[in-house]
Order: sequence, then C-alpha cells, then structure tokens
Amino acid sequence: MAETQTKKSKKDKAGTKSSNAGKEESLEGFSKEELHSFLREMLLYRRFEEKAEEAYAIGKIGGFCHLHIGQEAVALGFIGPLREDDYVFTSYRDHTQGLAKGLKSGPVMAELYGREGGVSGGKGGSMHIFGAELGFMGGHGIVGGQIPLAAGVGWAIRYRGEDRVCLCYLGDAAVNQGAFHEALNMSAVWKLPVIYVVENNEYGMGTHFERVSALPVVDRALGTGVPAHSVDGQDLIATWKLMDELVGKVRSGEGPQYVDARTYRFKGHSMSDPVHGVYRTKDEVEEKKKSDDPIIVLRDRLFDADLLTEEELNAMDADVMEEVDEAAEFAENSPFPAEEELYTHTYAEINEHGRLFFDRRDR
Amino acid sequence: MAETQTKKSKKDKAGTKSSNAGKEESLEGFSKEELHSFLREMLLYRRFEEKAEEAYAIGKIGGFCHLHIGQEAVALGFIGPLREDDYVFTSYRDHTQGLAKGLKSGPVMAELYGREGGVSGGKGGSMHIFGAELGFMGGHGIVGGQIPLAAGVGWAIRYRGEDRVCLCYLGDAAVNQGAFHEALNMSAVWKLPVIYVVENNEYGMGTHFERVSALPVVDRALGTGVPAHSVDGQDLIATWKLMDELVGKVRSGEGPQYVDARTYRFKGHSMSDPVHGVYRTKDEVEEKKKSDDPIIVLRDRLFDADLLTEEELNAMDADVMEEVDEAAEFAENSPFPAEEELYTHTYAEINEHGRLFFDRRDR
Amino acid sequence: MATITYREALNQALQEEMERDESVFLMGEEVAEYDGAYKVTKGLLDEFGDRRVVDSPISELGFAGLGVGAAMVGLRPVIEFMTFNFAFLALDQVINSAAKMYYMSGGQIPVPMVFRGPTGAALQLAAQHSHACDTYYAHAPGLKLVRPATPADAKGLLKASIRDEDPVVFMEGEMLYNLKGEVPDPEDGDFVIPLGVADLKREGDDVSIITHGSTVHLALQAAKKLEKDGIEADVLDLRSLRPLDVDAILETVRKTNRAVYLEEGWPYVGIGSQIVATIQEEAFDHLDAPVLRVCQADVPMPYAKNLEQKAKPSVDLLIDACNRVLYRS
Amino acid sequence: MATITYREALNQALQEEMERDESVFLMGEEVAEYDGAYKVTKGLLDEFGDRRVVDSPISELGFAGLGVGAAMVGLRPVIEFMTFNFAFLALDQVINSAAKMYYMSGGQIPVPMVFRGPTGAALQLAAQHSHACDTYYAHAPGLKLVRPATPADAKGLLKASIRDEDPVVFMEGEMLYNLKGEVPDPEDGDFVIPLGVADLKREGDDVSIITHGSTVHLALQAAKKLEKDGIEADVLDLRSLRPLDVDAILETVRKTNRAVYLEEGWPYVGIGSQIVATIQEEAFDHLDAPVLRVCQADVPMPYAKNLEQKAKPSVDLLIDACNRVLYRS
Ligand SMILES: Cc1ncc(C[n+]2csc(CCOP(=O)(O)OP(=O)(O)O)c2C)c(N)n1
Ligand SMILES: Cc1ncc(C[n+]2csc(CCOP(=O)(O)OP(=O)(O)O)c2C)c(N)n1
Ligand SMILES: [Mg+2]
Ligand SMILES: [Mg+2]
Repeated sequence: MAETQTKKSKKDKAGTKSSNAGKEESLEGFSKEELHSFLREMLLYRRFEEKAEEAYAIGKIGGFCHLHIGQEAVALGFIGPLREDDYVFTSYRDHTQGLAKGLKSGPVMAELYGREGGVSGGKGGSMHIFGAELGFMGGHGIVGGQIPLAAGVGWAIRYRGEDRVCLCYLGDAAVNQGAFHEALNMSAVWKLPVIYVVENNEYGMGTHFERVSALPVVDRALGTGVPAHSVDGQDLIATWKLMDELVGKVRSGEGPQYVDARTYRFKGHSMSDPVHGVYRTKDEVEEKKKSDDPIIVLRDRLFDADLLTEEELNAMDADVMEEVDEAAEFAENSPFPAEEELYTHTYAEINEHGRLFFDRRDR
Repeated sequence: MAETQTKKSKKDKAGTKSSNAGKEESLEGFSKEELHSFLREMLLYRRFEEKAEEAYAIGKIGGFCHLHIGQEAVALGFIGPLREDDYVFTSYRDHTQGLAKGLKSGPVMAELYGREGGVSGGKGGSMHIFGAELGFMGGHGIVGGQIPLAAGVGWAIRYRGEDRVCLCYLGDAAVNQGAFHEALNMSAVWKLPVIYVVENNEYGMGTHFERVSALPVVDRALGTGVPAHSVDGQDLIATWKLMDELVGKVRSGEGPQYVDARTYRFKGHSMSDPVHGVYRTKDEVEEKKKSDDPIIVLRDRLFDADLLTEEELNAMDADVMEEVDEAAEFAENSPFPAEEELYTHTYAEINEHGRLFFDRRDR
Repeated sequence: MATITYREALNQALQEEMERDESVFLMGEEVAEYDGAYKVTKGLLDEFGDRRVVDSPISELGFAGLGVGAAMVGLRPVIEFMTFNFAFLALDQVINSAAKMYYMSGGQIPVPMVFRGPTGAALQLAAQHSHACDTYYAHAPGLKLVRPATPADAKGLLKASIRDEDPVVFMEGEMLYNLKGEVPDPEDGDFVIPLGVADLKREGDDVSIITHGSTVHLALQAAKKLEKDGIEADVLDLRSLRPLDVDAILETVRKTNRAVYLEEGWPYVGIGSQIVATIQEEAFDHLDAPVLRVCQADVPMPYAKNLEQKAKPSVDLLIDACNRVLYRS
Repeated sequence: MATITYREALNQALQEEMERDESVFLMGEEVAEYDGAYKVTKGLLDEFGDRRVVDSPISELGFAGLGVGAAMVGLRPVIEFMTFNFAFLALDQVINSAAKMYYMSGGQIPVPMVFRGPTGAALQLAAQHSHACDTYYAHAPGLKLVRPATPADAKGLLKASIRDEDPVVFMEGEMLYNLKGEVPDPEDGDFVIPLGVADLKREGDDVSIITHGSTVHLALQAAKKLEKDGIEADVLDLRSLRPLDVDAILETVRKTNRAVYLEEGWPYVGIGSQIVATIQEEAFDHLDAPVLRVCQADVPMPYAKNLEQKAKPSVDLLIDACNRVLYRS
C-alpha cells in the first residue's frame, strides 16, 4: 500500500470541498481523534499483515496463513462498536480481528511464528488466534465451524441474563454450510444475542459466490428468521454505524441479526495461493485496490474534510510500522515452546485414575 | 376408520347439491374411474397400516414402525402424478409411499415382518422399504438423510439428459437439518429436477414445529432459491393438481420445487409412542380424525357429486381388506432369511484379494 | 441403598448436578416436554424450567456446537443425542471443536461438557439405528469416553462426567434403561465414581473376560455358564475407555494369562483391537494364548430377528472364545 | 515407464477412467476452474467440461450425499474432499448412506463411488487440519479403504477403486503429491492394481515393518539406517485396509517373528491396534516379541514447528521400536 502516502493529498481537494469549510472537527458524529484512531488502527492491521507476508516468505511462519488485507474496515467496523466484555468469533482469517478485539500485535505475531510467547503458546498458529480474556474466541479452521459455537456463546449470555453481545464472522462461502442454517434457526427461535457478519469478499478460495448460490449473500438467511442487513464493508464509517445500531438492538433483547458486508481481499486466499488466476483477473484485483481500499476510502474522506494532513498520516504510518517491527522482533525473540508442551493442554483435567494418553512415548 | 361406512351416505346430501345435477361422471377433471381408484388406493394404505399395527401388537413386526395413517393423500397425491420411471425418496415413515410407487402389499408387509419375501429381503425392515426397479429409493432412517440423496438422483437425471423427476419427501422437523439447506441450495444452483415435499404434520415426535422454527414451513426454503408452494395435503385432488403442475415445470427444466403440504398424523410417532400426551391432546387428535381425514374428505366429495355409492365404497373396502389380509398371509408364510444372508449384501463386489470381513466367525 | 433402574439412576445424577451447579443445563431433542425419548430426563423440565431443560430442533451439528460454545464460556452443558446413531452429523463439532479447543487455544479455553445418549443395537432397529459408536470417540485425544453398565455406575459416573473439566462422551446402553440395581441413597451423600477405574464385576482365576457397556451383562451370564463347566472367569468392566484403567487390565491378565474381549461394536479397529494391543504390548510374556475378541458381526445390522440375533455378540460365542483361549475346543 | 509425480499419476487415473466410462464424474470444492486445491484434477475441466468436472459449494455433507444419490442410480461419482479433515461433516452420509445402502436395501442398490482426497498432517497446519482419518472409515463394513504410497500405486489403485462396485474411501498423502516414481505408460495398456494386495516394498529377514500411506517412505528410510546397523527389515505396505491382505501380514511375521506397525494416525484404536490384534490372533506362536506401534503422539496436532516434529512418527522412533522388538535396547 505504498500509495497511501503518495496519492492525492488533502490540498488538491481542499478547494473543491467547500461544504467542509467551517465545520467542527468531526465527521458523521466521530471526533477527529476517533477518526485518527480508526485510521491508525486499520493501518496497523495492514502493516501487520504485510509483515506477516514478509515473515512467511522467509519461512518464519509456516502452514496456512490467510491475510486480511483489503478487509480491514470489516474488522474494525464491527468490532469497534463492541464492549470489551462482548465476544468475537471468526474463521482462520483471524489476525486483525484479534488485534481489533484488543490483542497485542507482539503475541499475535509470535503465535504466527509458533513461539512460546504467542497468544496460544504457539499451539494454534495463524488459524487459531485466541484471546479468551478479551472475549476473542478464535480462530476456527473448519469453514462454518464457528457458527454454532457463536450461537452457544449467545446462549450462555442469555442463560446468565447478561447484556453482552456475540459477534460471529463468517466467509461468504460458509453460508453454504448446513451449520449456518442450523445455528441461525436456533438463534432466531431463542432470540440469541448474536450478530452474524458475512465478510463477503465474493470468493471462497477460487470460487465466485454466484457460482455456488442462486441468491445473493444477504438473502441466504431468509429461511431462518434472522433479520438481514447489507453494508459496504469497505466504508468504515457506514459499517461502524450499522454495527452500532445492531448492537443496540441485540443488547436490548431483539435477538440475532445478520449482515452481508461487501468487501474484497487483495491477496491470495492464503499465502500458498496466487493473488489472481483463472478465477479472477489481475485487472480486477488492481482495479479494486485502487477504488475499493478501505484505508484509502477513509483517508480520502478525512483529507476531504480537512481532518487529516499528509504529515499526520505519515507519522501515523511510521508509528504503526514501528509497532509491527517490534511485534516481529518480539516474535523472533520468543523461544520455541518447550518440548514438554507437546502433551499439555490436551486435557484440562488429568484424572487421578487411569491412562489418558496411549502413544507410550516418554512424557 | 370404522366410520367410513357408517357416516352420512350420499343420499342425505343428494338434494342439497343441485349443482351436481346433470354433470358428467367426473370431478375437477378426474373421471369416476380415476376417482374410485384414488379412494381405493388410499383405503388400501389405511388398511395396510392398520394391519401393520395389529401385527406389531402381536410381535410379528419389531423395531420402530412409523405409520402413515392420516397422511394418505400426501402419499397418493404426490406420487400419483409421477411416471413409473420417476424416483421417490422418503424417510422411515415409508410404507404407503412404497405402495403408491407400485410395490406390492405382500412384499412390503413381508419386509415389516423381516422375512425373505420382503422387498429388501428382510434386511431393511419398516424404515427401509426399497423398490429400486420401480424407482422407490427408500426408506431412510436419519432425519434429513434422504435430502442430499434425492439431489444426487436429480443430478444423475440431469447428467443423463433425461426428463425424469425425483420426488423427495421429508418431515417438517427435517427442515431444521443442515442437509436441507445444503441440498436445496445445490438443487437451485444446478436446477436439479427434484420436488421436495414436506409432509407437514406439525410435529417431529413430540415437538410442535412452532417451538423449533421462527418461520412457517413454507418459508424455510426462502434462503435457498427453490420456489415454494403450499397445499392442503388432506385434499387429495388439490394435492394431485399442484403436483401435476409442478411435475410439468420440473420435467421441462425449470428446476427444483418445494412444497409445504399440510397434513396430520392420527397415530403416535411410532408404534412405541403414545398417540397423544403432553405434546398434543386427545381432543386435538379426535377432532382432526373427524374433520381432517383425507379419505373421508375425498369420500364425501364423491358422495356429494353422486360419484360414489355406499355399496361401492363397501365393496372397495372389502376388496382392500382382502388384499391386506393376503399381504399379511404372504408375510406370515414367507420364511425368515437364511442365516447365510447375514453377510451377503455388505459388499456388491467381493474383491479377489484380501480380507473384507474381520469378525472371524465361520461364514 | 435403593434398587432403581439405570434410567432413574441417570435421572438422579442429572437432577443432583443441576441442583448443585447452576451452570449445568440440558439440551437435546425431546428432552423437555416429552421427558426424553427414553425418559431419562423425566421431571426435570418441571423442576428446573425451560431455561435449563431445552428441547432442540433436529439439528445435531448445530446444537452440539451450541453446547461447545456455551462450555467455552464456562457453562456445563449436557447435550443429549437421542441416540449416538445420529451423532455422526455432529461429529465435526465433537472432534474438531470440543476435543481440540483446549489444545489449540494453548490452554485458554477448556470445554467442560457432556455429550450423552444411548448407543448400540436395541431390537430390530436395522442398519442406521443400531450402531455401537465407541471407536469414533475413543480415537480422539481431547475427549473422554465413559460407558456405564449398571445403575450405580450410571449415576456415579455421570456425576463425575458432568464435573469433569473436559468434554466427556457418555454412552448409555439402549437396552439397559430398565435394568435394576442398587444405588446408594441420595441422603447418604454425594455418590461420585471417578473416571478411569475399572470394576471387577466377578472374580475367577481361569480366564479374563474384559468388556465395557451393555455386554458386561452378557459376560456375567457367560461366566455363570462357564462356572458350571468348572471354569472361573474374571469379568472386568472397564467403565471408561479414556481414561482407561490399564493397571486393572494387566492385573487380570497377569493372573489368568488368558483373555477375551467382548464388545457390542464392529471388530475391525474396534475398542477390542486396542485392548488386545495394550495387553500384548504390556503383558506379552503373561499370555498363554492369543487374546480373542467377540464383537458384532462385521456387517451393517440387519432387521430380521434371526439375522440380528446372529449378528450380535452372544453368550455362546463368548463361551466358545473362552474355551479356545483355554485350549479346550 | 515414465517417471511422474503422485499428483500426475492420480490425474492420469482420473483422466483415463473418465474417458473410459461416461458415468464417471468429479465433484468437490475447487476441482474444476481451480484445477483442485492440490491440482490433482488439473486440465480435466478443459477436457471433459463442466458437466463432468464440477465445483461444489462448501457443503461437505450435501455433496457427499449427492454423490451417494447419483451412485444409487448407476453413475460413478468421484467425490473429492479438499482434505479428509473436512469430511467429518460428511461422515453421516458416508457411513449411514454409502456404507449401508446396499445392505439395507437387501442388495437392490449398490453404491459404486469413490470419496477421495488427502489425509494426514502436512506442515504446521495445526489441530484442525492435520488429521489422519483412517480409523473413522476402516471401522465400518460396507466401505473399502485404499491408501496408496507411490505414484504407481496411486494410479493403479485409483483406477481399481473407480471400477469397484462399492463405495471406496481413497486417501492420498497430503505430503506425497510431489513424490516422483515410475508408472507404466498409458500406451502400454490399462494399468490397474487390484485392491487387497499388499506390497512388500523392501525385503529383510530380521524384523517386519508394516505400514500404510505416507509413512511407507519413513519406513524405507528407517530400514536403510537399520541396514547399516546390520538389521534387515521387511517393509510391507498394506495399500488397502479393506480389503486387507492378511496373508501378506502373516507371511512377513512368520518369517521375521517380530513386527512394528507404523502409522500417521493416533494410536488409541488406530489401524495399528487392529493389525496387532490380527497378528496375535493369527500368528501368536510366531511372535518372539510384542508387536509395537509407532504413531502420531496422542494429542491434537500442535502448530509450532518443533512440537509438530515431535508429534509426528519419526525414523528415530521407528528404529527404536525395531530395536526393542529385537531386544537390542
Ligand atoms: C469444511 C471445510 N471445507 C473446506 C475447507 C477449505 N477451505 C478453507 S477456506 C475455504 C474458502 C472459504 O471461503 P469463505 O468462506 O468465503 O472465506 P474467505 O476465505 O473468503 O475469507 C475453503 C474451501 C475448510 N477449511 N473447511
Ligand atoms: C438425525 C436424526 N435425529 C433424530 C432422529 C430421531 N427421530 C426419528 S423421527 C424424528 C422426528 C422427525 O419428525 P418429522 O421430520 O416431522 O417427521 P414425521 O415423523 O413427523 O413424519 C426424530 C427426532 C433421527 N432418526 N435422525
Ligand atoms: Mg470469501
Ligand atoms: Mg412431522
């Protein structure tokens, strides 16, 4: 995203946007400070993922690694309006959502590196970021697998009479799983406080959604009784506002909600896959990067509203670059898990009697 | 259904229905002959199930045995309009659909008895009636399990460029299975020639549908893109007509259809369950038996239209009673499967090399 | 001590644990208004209300996963599968979510819950409804697997399972619900049987019959018959398969030097194969004969009465196997 | 003979069978436009069109069941699971429909089809993506289970599996796709390897290493090292687990009197436990030592590189086990 700092500066636009003149230092009800923090946050996600990409290329990170580049507003826009004690579930494409829910970039990076200092002690890796204390409930590798789990957390919230909310991300391709139908139905019947958000980046790996569904994403929950909404997930402000409204409804007991959030992924499905190929053209991706980058969209709105200078942006970017470098350094310096850790955490309770493990290796 | 022969005869009604005077010997486009055959057919299903009930009570039939009493019009109304080379799938509540697709009552009864002469050689039993040559594809015990199978047969029809149709029955409770969502979505995407019919008898065992769904049955396919229809499944003529229309659409390539067929079961969920209990009252069942019996509904329409006499009805009933008695006799006289049959049909191909069975008993 | 049925024992366990711990709730098909398909949850809706005793839609994958999610935040769900035959639909959530969550979260998220219901063949329920499913759950580390054979074991082990910090698969015998047996009175205090302790249900020096679940009773019948023939059998009921009481297995084998494993399930990669492997790995020199296995015939279950009888493991087959390991045939 | 990869060998098998038999079609996630997640189906869309090479939605239960349905009326579906890790979602259709259909219909409805895809751990894919799933399929009568370890076996056995009249679970090694080996040229005629014939991949008199799937190569490496130490090992590759070549197992054990089973999967109720049981049931008197097993550590697969390495079965662990059955340690 090198163009972040070179694209048309606010000055080019200053004269044309007279409507901003004399305005308060706010936009759509968000203060300048908030807006800056939004931009910084999304920049952080971007730079974090770019760093992960680099680290993967040199073999520091292994396995599957799914980047969120291009989808940052969906992370921030839905998690931002939540309280700290709310819950978030997502799929394997989970780094930035973890950051958004409050995880520190160092331990998240260390998890990708498979190190002791990782959020899951190096046992989970890229696809299984967890932050239980912050309500970040993972990081799930089976497409659609997290959907019933989120309903279960919604169940527990209702059971305990709390006013928390559970947010559950899923990919567009995951709406074709039976789990989707079952979990949304139960959520509707029992009015569970769960917001299901489809990160609709049009593709499940190399398959365009229209090839595997007769209806658009937003209509796929119609048979379940969960109210559906659409939003431009590349527009952070629109996303945040919708979520804010939905969280209000859900917290006050109105029951589950379903959102089709239009977005786009700028990278390959995972680090093992090409950015484009038969399923989408290079042109499509390049065009999207130009016109549909959530960071650029917000940046330009701030430029246009005279709420951001290029210098501020540069400083911000330098700041997150530093944070990300530190994260990588933290990861690099974290040791590999001790070998004894192979067996720990298989069971939370080692029963007093009987044998639980059967490989007969020394432990 | 003792009242069939004692309830108000056509004569009581003759005078009041002057609109029938001078009419041809037909009703809604069906000839008297056809209408009689419909009534006889439904009577046969009823008497067959009553005989099965008797046989179960004296231990001739074992295991789970799910009767179709009260739902006969759904069997005939949807299967009747099919061609012999069309296909039918259903759940464990499968006896009368088998009869409707052309299976003989003797071999079906013998299957319930677990005898060699049974349609599945006694290996399947009540829940697994099969008649492959007649396109009766079973008889499946896992709720919802037959739905993807039917999509697969639809797939094969399309693959071969045939104009056959596959009918797939399911219970109302089965719409809550993920398999429903997955199979209907694939059917819509690939325009498979499958008609999904929900036998909506309001209950899955002891659970009323409204307790486990936020939407009515007919709306539960909304998220899949399969067009939905409703029909009064206790009205044979309405059911038949709707099906006739749908079969036309599907045969001509319009793709899958979904039907919510309202019906009611007059007996317990299976022979092991009470007819009523906490989940529904005796009054509810008795009221339904009076007002909502598909056989009585058709009978009375024929009486009213002067298309049936009480004598004809009595003769018809005597005839099916005889058929059913013969079926039971056939079953009774059929031997138990030979003990060597325990191992046959596990595999269609016993490979030349290697061992396939591992119990080390003599075979 | 009162004599109650296996069903009542399970019911008592559920009732006591729900009373003791507010975080325990029950969910499954027909568990509430209908009192459970096998009446195990009878009366619990009345006592605890529909917040804690919940009828689910027929969505095995969904409500199993819902249970896992609820356990992830500290509730203690007891999820009933009407029978384990239907739990194949839910297996992804049991294996990929429940069993692996604690591990892949690096110990952040335990999943304290029970999946319970009947397993094994009943009478003439045919291929899709007659499945002893032990193998599918025993194989996966992260799960525990419990199989009570008597009312007392059912009660004591279910209570322990609900209190366990891990996901426990608790399989009941579909044919055992009416079985009667002595169970300590609730007034006499909390009756909990720890997981991982096998129970020697009968003592004898000549041959070890090792088994678990419903077939324990078949083993006892066979042992009685063998006794008339002058053969004394140990009958060891494993009670839980993870944790497994390996010591008890080795002890009986070291004593008798001959063993037969009896189980309801299919033979190929059945539980018995593992027990055989364990014995020969750890008591090789104590064996005077190969350990034999008696299982269901290696076919889908047929419906016909005579075929079904022949398919099931039987007293005769077991006696024959005992004779063979004693080289008496 | 040409030297081609395991991936190409599978591709050839699919291509040849689709050409030979119009009723064969492929369905699965990404099998068409993307050429398969592991590129096994490369070029087949171009050659056969989207009627016969079909990208499915992510609906494992649904498209597995669709395949069964299509097979019920005589097509020969080849259903690809992107990996068998995801097939837990489909297991109900594989076990309850595919495996039991022919039996419960009394022989009316055979289900000639193949479920294929990779299984086992690759590199650092962590708990949910690193699962050797053999046990789940081997256990059920009605299924066949094939596990090729080399390009030639992959080709010959896949062709046999597609032609088989029963549902065949065909598991490929996720780490084997790039493995090269000699495979007879298509011009030299139809190359089909019948199911149920194990292959002695190496000969030796001292100890039998029995294995299947990807670990065959580990076994060969270990055998080479053992050779330097003066120990000659038989390496028997079972190739299919149903049908199982019991004769070949007994033959090698009768020769060496000592055996080790090596597998990728978990130990408890693993395939190895069954092979141990088989050997001790049928060659008890030929054993000079207990049959040992080398498996994945009995834990969900960890992500961290060092832990994953430790979790997997290794040449060292295998050599150690061989030494133990030879009483050399
Ligand atoms: C049940 C299951 N099937 C297949 C896969 C392999 N897989 C991983 S991600 C993916 C595509 C998912 O696409 P989508 O849900 O749109 O999410 P996105 O990757 O676009 O974020 C597939 C097929 C899996 N992990 N789980
Ligand atoms: C997957 C699965 N879950 C549970 C059952 C047990 N069961 C058998 S029938 C039934 C109720 C099904 O109701 P519905 O689909 O409405 O059909 P109906 O019996 O009313 O014809 C249940 C829960 C089963 N056979 N399969
Ligand atoms: Mg997507
Ligand atoms: Mg119903």
